[in-house]
Amino acid sequence: MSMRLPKQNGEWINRSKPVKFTFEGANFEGYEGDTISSALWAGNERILGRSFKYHRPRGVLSLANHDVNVMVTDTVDTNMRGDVVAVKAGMKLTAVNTEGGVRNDRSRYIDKMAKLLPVGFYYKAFHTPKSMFPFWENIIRKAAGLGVVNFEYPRILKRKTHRHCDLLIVGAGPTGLTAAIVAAKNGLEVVIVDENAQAGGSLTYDRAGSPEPLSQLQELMAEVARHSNITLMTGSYAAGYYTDHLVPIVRPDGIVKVRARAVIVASGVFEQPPVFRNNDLPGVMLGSAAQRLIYRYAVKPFNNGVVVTANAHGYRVALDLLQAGCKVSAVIDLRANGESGPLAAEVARKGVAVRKGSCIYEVLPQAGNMGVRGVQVCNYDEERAEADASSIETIECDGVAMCAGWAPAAALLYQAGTAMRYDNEVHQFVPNRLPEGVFAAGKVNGVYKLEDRMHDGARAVAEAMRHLGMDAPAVTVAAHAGAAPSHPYPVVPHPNAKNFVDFDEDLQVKDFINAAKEGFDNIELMKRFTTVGMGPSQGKHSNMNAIRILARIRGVAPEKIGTTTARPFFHPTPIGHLGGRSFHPHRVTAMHSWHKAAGAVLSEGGVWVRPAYYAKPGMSAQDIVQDEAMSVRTSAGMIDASTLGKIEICGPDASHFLERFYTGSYGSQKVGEIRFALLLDEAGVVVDDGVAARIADDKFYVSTNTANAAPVYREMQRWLQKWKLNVWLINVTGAYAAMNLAGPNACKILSKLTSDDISEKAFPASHFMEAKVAGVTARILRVNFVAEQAYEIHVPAPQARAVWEAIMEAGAQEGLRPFGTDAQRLLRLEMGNHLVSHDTDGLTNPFEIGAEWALRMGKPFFVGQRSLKIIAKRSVTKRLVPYMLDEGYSGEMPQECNLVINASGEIKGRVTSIAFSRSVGRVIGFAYVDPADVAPGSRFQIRADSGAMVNATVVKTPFIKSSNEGDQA
Amino acid sequence: MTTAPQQTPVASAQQRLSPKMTVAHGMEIPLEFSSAEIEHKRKVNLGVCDVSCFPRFGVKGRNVVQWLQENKVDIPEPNSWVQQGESLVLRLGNGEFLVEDQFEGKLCAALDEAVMPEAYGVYKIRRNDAALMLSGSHVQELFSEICAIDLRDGALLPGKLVMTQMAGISATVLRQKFNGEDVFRIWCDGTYGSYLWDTLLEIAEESGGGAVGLSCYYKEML
Amino acid sequence: MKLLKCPVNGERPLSEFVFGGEVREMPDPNTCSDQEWAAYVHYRNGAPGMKKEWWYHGPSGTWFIAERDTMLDEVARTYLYGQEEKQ
Amino acid sequence: MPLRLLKYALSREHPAPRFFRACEKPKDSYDVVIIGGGGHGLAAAYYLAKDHGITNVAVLERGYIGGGNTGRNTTIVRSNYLTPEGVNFYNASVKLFEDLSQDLNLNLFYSTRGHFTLAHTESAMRTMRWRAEVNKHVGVESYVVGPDEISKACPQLDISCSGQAPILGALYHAPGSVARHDAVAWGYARGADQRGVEIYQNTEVTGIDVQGGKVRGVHTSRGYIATNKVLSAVAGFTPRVCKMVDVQTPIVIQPLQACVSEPMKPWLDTILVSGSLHVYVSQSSRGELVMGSSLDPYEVHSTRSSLDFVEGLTSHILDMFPFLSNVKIVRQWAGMADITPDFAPIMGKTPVDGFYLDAGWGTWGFKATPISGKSMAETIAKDKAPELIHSFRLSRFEEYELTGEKGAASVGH
Repeated sequence: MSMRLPKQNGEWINRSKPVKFTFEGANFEGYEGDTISSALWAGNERILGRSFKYHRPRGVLSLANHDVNVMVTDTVDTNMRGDVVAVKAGMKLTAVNTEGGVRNDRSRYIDKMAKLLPVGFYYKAFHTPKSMFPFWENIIRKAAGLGVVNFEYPRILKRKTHRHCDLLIVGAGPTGLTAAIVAAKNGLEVVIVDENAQAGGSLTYDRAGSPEPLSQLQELMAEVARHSNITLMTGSYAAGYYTDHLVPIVRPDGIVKVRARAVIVASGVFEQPPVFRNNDLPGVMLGSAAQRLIYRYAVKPFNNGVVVTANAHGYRVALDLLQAGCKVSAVIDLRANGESGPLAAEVARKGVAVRKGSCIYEVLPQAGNMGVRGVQVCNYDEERAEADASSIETIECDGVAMCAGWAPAAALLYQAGTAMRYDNEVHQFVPNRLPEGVFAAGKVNGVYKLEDRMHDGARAVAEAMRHLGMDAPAVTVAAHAGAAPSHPYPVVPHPNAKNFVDFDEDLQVKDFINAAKEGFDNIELMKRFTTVGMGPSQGKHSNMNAIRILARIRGVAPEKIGTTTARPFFHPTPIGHLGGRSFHPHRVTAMHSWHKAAGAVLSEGGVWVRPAYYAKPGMSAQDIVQDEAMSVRTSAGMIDASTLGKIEICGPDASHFLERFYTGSYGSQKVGEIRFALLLDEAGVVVDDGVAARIADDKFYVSTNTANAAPVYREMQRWLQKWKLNVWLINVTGAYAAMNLAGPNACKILSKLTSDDISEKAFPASHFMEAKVAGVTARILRVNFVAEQAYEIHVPAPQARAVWEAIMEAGAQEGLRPFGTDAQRLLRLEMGNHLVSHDTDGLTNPFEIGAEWALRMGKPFFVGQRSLKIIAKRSVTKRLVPYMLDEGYSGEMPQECNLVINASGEIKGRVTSIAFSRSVGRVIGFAYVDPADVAPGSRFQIRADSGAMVNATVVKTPFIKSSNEGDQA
Repeated sequence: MTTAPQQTPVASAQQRLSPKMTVAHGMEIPLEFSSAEIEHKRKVNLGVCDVSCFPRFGVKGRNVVQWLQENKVDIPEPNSWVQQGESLVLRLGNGEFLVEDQFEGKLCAALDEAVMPEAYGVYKIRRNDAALMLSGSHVQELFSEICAIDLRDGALLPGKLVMTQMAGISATVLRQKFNGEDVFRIWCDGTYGSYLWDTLLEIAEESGGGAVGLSCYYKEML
Repeated sequence: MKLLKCPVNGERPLSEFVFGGEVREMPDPNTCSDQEWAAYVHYRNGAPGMKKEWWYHGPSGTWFIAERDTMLDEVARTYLYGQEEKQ
Repeated sequence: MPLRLLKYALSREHPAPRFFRACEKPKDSYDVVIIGGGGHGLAAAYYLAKDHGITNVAVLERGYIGGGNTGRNTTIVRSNYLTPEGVNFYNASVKLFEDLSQDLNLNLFYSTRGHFTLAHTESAMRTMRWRAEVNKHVGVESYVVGPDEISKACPQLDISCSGQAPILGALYHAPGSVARHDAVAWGYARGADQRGVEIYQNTEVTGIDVQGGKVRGVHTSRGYIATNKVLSAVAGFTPRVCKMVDVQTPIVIQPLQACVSEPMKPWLDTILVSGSLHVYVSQSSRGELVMGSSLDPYEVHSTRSSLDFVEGLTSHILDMFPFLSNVKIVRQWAGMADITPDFAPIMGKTPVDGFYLDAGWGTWGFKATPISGKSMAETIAKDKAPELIHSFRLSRFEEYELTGEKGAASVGH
């Protein structure tokens, strides 16, 4: 039997577009515009899902994105929320978290064992004997969780965009729409969002059987359409509030990050379920859910229902049910005095029996809890929250609409830092102190009457305008009059429980009482112990009742209990939306396409992508690296060194600046000379090294390690401000490309391309010159980092590739080949040069790496100097030494970071660099060792991965035979 | 001796598109990526054009304003720009300037040759900008995805420039009138050029835009 | 994301900035004791309050000072180093 | 079903007593006052009573117990640190954790799942080996594994990380575990309470009375309490408490954020951490993915959430697990972390006699809860810090003897 109603004015479904789909193997037909739940309900399917803990059948509860017991999978996607996800043709749906289907779920036995599973039961058992815990844990893990993740699900790219506006309005109900219109008339640029597929809020469903709300909505929408400065986004929810009015709006196709100058939260309220036995059966739903079914989807909630209420809304719902052709067997009003006024009169006129001072004692289930067969109604003592079981009367029905009150949808307000207070006039938390630029209006602000809500929207706009520095008249809104829209304690005790407070987590009233008994009588502790509000609906229908129950247990006002913290997100938000299109910035050098064409295998160094080595068919990476290095030793090789940081220090105080910044001496440096530049932090830790070339009296050209260009430049800028020197810093890291031509034939090759004399004699090591290379003005630095004969050629980036190619061509005869960073690491090792952050770590001081020679301790000041004076008084605990393994060593090759272990088995240091050098014919490296073992010839032991001890001998650097000088000191 | 033209910083990213190249201001630069018709369509939606070939001159220092004035350069307010003849003069923050000659501009060459007396304490800044030109109906959509700040007309005012982050890297942006239409100019460090180019194209292509060559904007000049 | 106002470039999202720590007076390295120096290097004024901090606007390379309440994460004012009085 | 649960089904009245008494009015004096009712403070109280027979102890908690970082962390327990001192210390904690459910007679869901620290770069691989070698040296089961072994333990992981940061290997740490963090605090609270310790919630310390360099008492929102020994165990609030006694520390406060997905059936059996991607993730017994990232980049004394964090984290999670595109994040939150310059805690005595510090726990405090409690209890009882925590002393900064944990600057959760 179909529950579909004839056309309802304003309905959201498109009857010309039927949609066929299956649920749990059965065929269903809905319409475009239906949600999964509404289409199923229209097809008279009531068992839409099973609850998380007890596996009880569940149906429609809110139809407002917190029916988390109705989660389905279409085999591709999982945990799809039936109450809000649109139904699509061809969907093959099943409920998640069942064993054997939603009707015959084998896990339903758990419901019968509920008594064995008291609140927090998992803390109380399963841990003894200890050996059994993994067994129980496995069972518990499998029982937990909802849907099964589809590992084949594609990574979906969602756009994330920014949007700026004067005013963001969250919620496009009558309050929000009115606010938008008023703001737009005042010239503000407005973005208004609503999570529902269509705007209108309560006007779309809460009608009390009258056509009036729909025409009011149509008027508002027509007015909105007239303003080009209003952007209305429906099907879009505000997921959270972040500092300085940043609100991400989640839409089906992505996220819009709205940065507003002011925000009005007109997000309304969530209807709250009264608590009574079996209030979770399929067919028992919130009054607003019944209204949504009727007016949005033209679906009859049930045929013969009762309304249990504690406010005027229940009477409106009764009228809507009647309008839809439902029989309403009774309106059961918790309040002793019931409702008076026109609504009550209208309900009475329509012949509906009203029972004041009554409650539903329990809902009578159909077999297997599959639905409702009736309700037991009895007298209710509102003050004491007691049901008089002696007065029970049974009413037959197949559905219940619940209308006991509301909780504010105040998550964004909380996140913005709003202090809320409990208002006894409306029995609801309302904003007390709002943060700057954030305003609340409508029901979330405790304003219920329709005209008042619209006024309240206008009032909020006026306040927002004043916040924005505009003039706006004060708008006053009438205080709430009459009965409270929410009942202070809509809870009916029952000895057999199953009176649910939290439908996500299957929590009953007694769970709260027992948690309090165990000492968890503070709302946050109670939340954690019972897990109330921690399910996917995040307490939207449970937190308020939990607060009311705890307040009652402790005998205090709800305000004293406070609320739990509302964290983002307002609704669970997909990872794909949040991750979106991600950006992975990286830098490439001017020679990048040359490298790729030459077969370079690229690696990342900081933000740079650069060649590790150049692949050769049929050769292992290891062999290639040895070959590349060998060519530097025997003839010549060239590496793209563009990734080095390059900074120009200009101005009359340039040398003075360097003297303070680096450890060395630069005042006496002659133009054309290069000096080592060692940088420490204030604690005396080595953070960078490079060279400083004096290219003019008032100009130095300084290099830094690849990864440090930006931070070193930044620190230079900062120190410069403090020191107030006449210095100008220019970061030319990207403007200059660099290539290091190295090897015995380097001079010969380079000479072919320059008319300047670059011979060893005319242009010795540690010198700088400007010369034309292949017709391009180049800065050439003699830096012996990878080889004795090496020319670091810096040229403007746009010309670099041409220069690189010219050199490669010029060197073809000599067998010049490019090398990558892997060979460079080996080459510098052979030269005895350590690498900062490879051979040092975050605590290394210069004494530990034998860099005393680079310190000019006699200078008046340099960064880190004062700390070094303190450190110098202490004994060094480890020192970096160059070492070799024994000749012909063929055992297990130690790895970098293997430990240096002394005879008594203590850790004395570690290997920081190790490699076989074909040039030296030995395995060489750097290691930290006991300071007692640093003399050349000292022996120490390295423990390899397998535990094997490998002998090593301390040696002098450079490892390779030098033609002229000794080590770098 | 090489006579090879200079290379645009975006070259490695453009390679896969096999553009028809030309040499402008000594730099090899894409002239056309596709037919004029297709490029025009792209440009209407969202055209991305590499104009790195324009000559540029950067300078900073103690008396930079005085020096520029003496060399007959109009001085804009901080974070603003002025068009001087066929050249743009950008003032990046307070004390740094970037001059860019458009097709016919000669200012950079003149400044390059101008004397920089030591006493002035002004220093030339070697630059390697990836310089792009964007226009079309979807530009703001693109900006909204790669930039957190408002670059719409009401926020990025004529004559103003903005140094901000785009797709995670530092960039300078301004809006200029060009042949009667609004175009946006973006400058970033050349070593990020290929990355930015690829990122912009990926997004532009989703809205019917794409790479356009120099001829799309500068037909008459070429 | 929080907004921060660079005195040169105006209000920008925090992602454009690098935090440079609290502004701290360096003791005279020539006259201070080892202990005073070690305290300067290692110890921080970690309690919440209104603090003067270094911030760096990356795209423009601008260091400036922000006076920020570290409890509320609210910035009272920003200015270039040494130009406190001009603001 | 275990028989233990039967009594709940059989009795009319809920048969469980309070975990801890509701204390309202503190006594005039205590032997020891502990500031901070998180895991650390409660554990210290528990071991003071249990190991040293000191039961005249008050624990003062500003909010509710376990409400600070104890309830905000991502519950990972491990000992695969870099320095021998670090490994030994955390290993002692792991050992205590392993028997803690039985010791406290509360199921803490201590679940040993194995822990992989993924390396995406050569330098990260080096650090993994370094840690593995030190761990092995001290007898902790950690070793470097290749991509194949990672895939075997977590076949769903995209080893190429969507091509953005291919995984080269990992440090595997067999004892890596997760536990129910709240329960740890509750268990210690119950154990301490049963032994006579008094726990005061909603009780703020407003000042510490120091005379002649010695602690004399504390001023609280419930009045003055005389005592000669005060332990500060207040992650996120250490600088404020230290200011009360004029003790300088290097600690700055930075928020650390985390988030949790909706529940799904179990598929992620191990704990994964990636320093390069700033991600750590495990799946809880409820079926939720619990995820965290690196610290927020500047000092803030509040627990506000940021969108940047969750955007960055999810983007990296997708690099690792592309199929999670439509799995939803339910909730994000933040804690305030005490950050030290060498990524190690500060424990032990201070220049003020009777003022003990258990601080600087950064992002790694939960895993140390049992051993820090035990060590601080001993320090207080004997007025001398045990050797195990010697390298974490406050004076190390003035002595330029920072711990070596700074050597491996990677995410340390």
